[in-house]
Amino acid sequence: MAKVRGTGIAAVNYPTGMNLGGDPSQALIHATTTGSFVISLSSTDLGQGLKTVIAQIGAETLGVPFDTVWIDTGDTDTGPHCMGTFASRATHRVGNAVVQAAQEARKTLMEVAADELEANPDDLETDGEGNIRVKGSPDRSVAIVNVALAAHFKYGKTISGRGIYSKPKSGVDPDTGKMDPDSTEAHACTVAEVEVDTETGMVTVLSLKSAYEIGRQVNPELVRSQIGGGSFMGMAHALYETTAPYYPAIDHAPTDFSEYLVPGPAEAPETESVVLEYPSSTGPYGVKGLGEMTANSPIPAIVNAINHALGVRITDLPVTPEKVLRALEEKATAH
Amino acid sequence: MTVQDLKVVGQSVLRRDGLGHVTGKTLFVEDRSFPDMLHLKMVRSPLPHARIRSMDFSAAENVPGFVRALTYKDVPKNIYTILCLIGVGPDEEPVLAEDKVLYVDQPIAAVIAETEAAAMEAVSKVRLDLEELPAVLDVEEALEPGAPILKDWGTNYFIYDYEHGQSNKCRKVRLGDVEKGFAEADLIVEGRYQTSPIEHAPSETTICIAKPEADGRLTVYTNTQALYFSLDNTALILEIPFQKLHFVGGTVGGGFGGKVDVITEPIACLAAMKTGRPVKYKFSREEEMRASSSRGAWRMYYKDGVMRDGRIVARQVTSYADAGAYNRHTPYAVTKHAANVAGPYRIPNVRIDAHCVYTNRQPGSAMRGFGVTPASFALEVQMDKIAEAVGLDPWSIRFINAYRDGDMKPHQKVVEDATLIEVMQAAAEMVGHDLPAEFKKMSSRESEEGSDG
Amino acid sequence: MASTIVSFTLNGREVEVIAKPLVTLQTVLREQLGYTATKSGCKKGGCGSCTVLLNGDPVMSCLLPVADIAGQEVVTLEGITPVDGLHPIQTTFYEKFAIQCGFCTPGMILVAKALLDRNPHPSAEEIADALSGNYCRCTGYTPIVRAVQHAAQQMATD
Amino acid sequence: MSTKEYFLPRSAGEAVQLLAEHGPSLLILAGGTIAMPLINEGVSFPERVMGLRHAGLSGIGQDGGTFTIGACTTISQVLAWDAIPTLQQAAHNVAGWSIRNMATVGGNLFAPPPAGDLAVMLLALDADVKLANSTSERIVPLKDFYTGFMITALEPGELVTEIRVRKPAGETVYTKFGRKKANTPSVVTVAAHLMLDGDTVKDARIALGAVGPHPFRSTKAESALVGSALGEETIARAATLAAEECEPIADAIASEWYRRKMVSVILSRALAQLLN
Repeated sequence: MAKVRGTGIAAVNYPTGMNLGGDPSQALIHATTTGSFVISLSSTDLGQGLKTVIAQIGAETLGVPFDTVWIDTGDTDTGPHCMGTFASRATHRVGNAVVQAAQEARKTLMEVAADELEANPDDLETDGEGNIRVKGSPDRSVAIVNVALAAHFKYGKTISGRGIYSKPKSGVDPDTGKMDPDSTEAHACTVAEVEVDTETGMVTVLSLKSAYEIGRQVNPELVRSQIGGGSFMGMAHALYETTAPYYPAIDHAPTDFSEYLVPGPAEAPETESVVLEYPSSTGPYGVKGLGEMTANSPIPAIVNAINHALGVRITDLPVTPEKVLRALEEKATAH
Repeated sequence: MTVQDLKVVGQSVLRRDGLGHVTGKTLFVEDRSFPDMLHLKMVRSPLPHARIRSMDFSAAENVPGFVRALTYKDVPKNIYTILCLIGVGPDEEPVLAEDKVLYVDQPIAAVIAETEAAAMEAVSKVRLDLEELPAVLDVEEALEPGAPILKDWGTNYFIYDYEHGQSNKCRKVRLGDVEKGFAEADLIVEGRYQTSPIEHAPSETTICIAKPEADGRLTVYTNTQALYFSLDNTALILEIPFQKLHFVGGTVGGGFGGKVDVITEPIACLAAMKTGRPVKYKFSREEEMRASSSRGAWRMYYKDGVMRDGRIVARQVTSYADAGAYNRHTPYAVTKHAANVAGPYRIPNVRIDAHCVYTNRQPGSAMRGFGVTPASFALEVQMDKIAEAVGLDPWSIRFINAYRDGDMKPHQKVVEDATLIEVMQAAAEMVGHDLPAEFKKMSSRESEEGSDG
Repeated sequence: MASTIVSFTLNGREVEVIAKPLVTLQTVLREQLGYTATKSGCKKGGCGSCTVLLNGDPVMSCLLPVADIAGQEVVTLEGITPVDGLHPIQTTFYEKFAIQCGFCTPGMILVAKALLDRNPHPSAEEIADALSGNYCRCTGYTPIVRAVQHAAQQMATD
Repeated sequence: MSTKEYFLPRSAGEAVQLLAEHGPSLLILAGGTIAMPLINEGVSFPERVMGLRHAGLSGIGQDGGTFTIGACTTISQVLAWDAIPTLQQAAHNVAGWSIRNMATVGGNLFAPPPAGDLAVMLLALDADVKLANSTSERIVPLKDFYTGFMITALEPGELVTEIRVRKPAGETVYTKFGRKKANTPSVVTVAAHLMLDGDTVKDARIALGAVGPHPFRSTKAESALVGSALGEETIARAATLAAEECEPIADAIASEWYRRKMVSVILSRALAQLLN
């Protein structure tokens, strides 16, 4: 039984958003008289955690506790337009719209609080715990719920805000391809270590170690969730997945999970990652897009590791055991 | 604002939807049910390329619970293309097949019945008379003279730049003079790379429920990734005012790009309008795997001019995206691919020709990494090949060529927010790879040659 | 169409349903009784999103004619959720971010419960083996395996 | 559900009576893991179905020196029964946990390749199958039970009621080789039973799965082993002959070419475990 090991690296960039057709998203915020804020959207949470990170961004900008911000999304009658959740755009675009809306709402919030506290709005600050206070005089403070009540019943003001993120639509020059399609670039570098059984062609991914740079992490655990799921998907793409096992032929197209091969929990490699933060100039709090990129560096890193282990150069995905054996046979006949 | 000032951003607060998920109380589309709900199932093509001679519904109509069938004649604007919303044309995909089918499992006719089982049984009893036509499955064979032509406009490729009065057979990106670069290069390194079509395989399959309301509108519960995109396309296909539609969603059991197509909503809405009852249209797992769009396959040819010290001075990439039978999002993916396929490297001379090619397979579409995932795979395996050709290690070849802020990308956008060097430095440190001093001190903020350190 | 009346124990309570011939437990739970934590991901026994516990054993409710389980005990995710708060496995899935889209979560938690009921201190390998019939596209499984390990520790100390 | 009647017989006798009454159009469910997907997916629309969960066909007993495994014994029940460790191992390799709690030993005999791995071990154990109709019973060696792709020796009106297996007298080994570590479709499944006298192989049963229309015994590999000393050369010869003899399926998991290669590699590795 012959087992050989190899190491491979890959470094990638990934663009955030795609504005060749225009790529806007809107957000509306209003304060209720219960002390909470509602962010209205028509954006979609695919499981990546949009409903969570958008509430974080809204709470941060408003200066209020996270658990007083509600996300009302997924309804075209109540939520303003969003292009959708794709192109690693949602946190960046929707987040920007929310920051803008929250700034507008915060301005009224502070003005009403200033009237209540008989102070200048510029001298006020939020404490992040549901109160507004005069800077340097913590005893001069008012609860945000009371500000909301006063705005409605006493001053006749809405505490609300509107936000939109819209990068001007870019065209593509037909002759040179000159274009400005995206808003920033995130980056990743993965080092993969594999073990290959040279008799069966089976590849085991021993470890995936990666460094990611994504601007700013809004929620580090959700970032880790994307990295873990995405790098696993990258491994699955590299070694297992295909709807056309004999591509370009269409024979034996899988119909279910007994035929469409995806690795399971027993295949999960040791995964380690570090996240660097170099805030972007365009994202809310410096955010860059993350979701899609996480699958991209593991794929070539794994393929490079296999090629390193075997001294071959496989260039077709997925790298099935059969392709490994055929590459080894080709190498043997070439020598 | 510095990190220290942030109170909520940067905190790992628990998921907003977490309690719903762990108790099973999160409401997914199929967890809603309505009295009187009908079920829609699709009659699909068994062949990759065929002319439809006739369809016979007589046996299907006798299945208890059968309500009615829908064919292309029932669809107001049957031929569409999803990216018409952002100016991509022409319309080319039928909601329901008209005179021919271009891929296995292409929808031909919808059957509406009282139960899912009755709908499935009725589907099994629809008799199709098909004349099989030669199929083309390989992207390069599809571009050869004599290949069966799939599109009415006479080519097997998407025509770019018609809006500029041009008809280009590929998306072109040009920087510098690639031939001059090849001539100056010490050696040429070439490579061919192929990826495979891949299924998004979300846990929850594509689904919608269209429900007629008292005020004449339709409420559509859907797991689309893009509510307005789906709403707008549905209204255009049905030729009804946009405001007649109310889309509700936002909670999706996994998307990965597979739920950006507008595939179930138009026909479910049509069925609801024709019957006046709520209609559910849910993909079976087999439909999700074989009929819904996939991550398209890509073939990429690299030709690089390289100096002995490892610098890449010219890069030419010819790419073929296997769009399958219809556009879906592939023409756009090709453009994104063309902008990124040269990679995060400073290369003065670049020529990219990226083709969107039609074949007789299920359409490719958007998937996590949209056009860039195949590019990253090909170019990073090619980088190792170059490293070997010039006798450098895989780290060195990447540091030597890494782009930095201020560099010009092939699509003539100035690089900003670059951190390729930094992630490589961090990864090297993680695995205990001791980089040479010159790479350790490199920075993406220093774009001038030799100015770092 | 000879429908029959089938009674069984659901989450500790007797229920009685009118069952069409061959109708599955999944369909009865979701469409007749409104217990929608039991999901429908493939109807072929391939994804595990429809997992329920039958007499304590995990089974695929999509493949199980409800008539077969007359008089037996069925537990769904609703049945292990306390009135006030969460089951320790639910808590660790929530707090350890072992969830993304949430569609596979009910099945995963029920299999984890069946495992910990039999083996209170499983190794990571044993957890992976137990979960291998349950499909997740989002997480890469590692957070789920870790959450089950944490739950085991939690339940041992409680 | 287009099914008009669903029968749940309370005994094997009742089951074969129903079978006699309704004929071959009566669809039989044991664990339901093969037929229910086809019904759910709209591939099969059976009017009459018989479920065997309550037909008293489940459980493991002993009849003299023979173990009797009821046809509706679940794979999990086999896994919990420790008389034949390699059979336990084979049971553990079937699908995932929930499916093992439903799928049955009898049903597994009807699973088309690449499924049906348990039977590969049963073949190596020289198991017999008990068949019953409404008037009589007969016992057929498992190796004669399979007659073609999805075809068996079962006559109309007959039901598999029991699998009969003896405790192996010699050494046994089992390997299911798939592309995943757990819940994997088989690339090739190998089971062997060898009687050794010192180094010399006195008797050999080599069974293969996923590389033919049904699980089968490789008589060529067996001939190569019997009478020879079990060593690397003998193993290599047997493995080569098994690879020649098999007729692998091609599917989404593996090609015919790859499966044939793996017959040789996996059989060699399996038999090598019996060295010393």
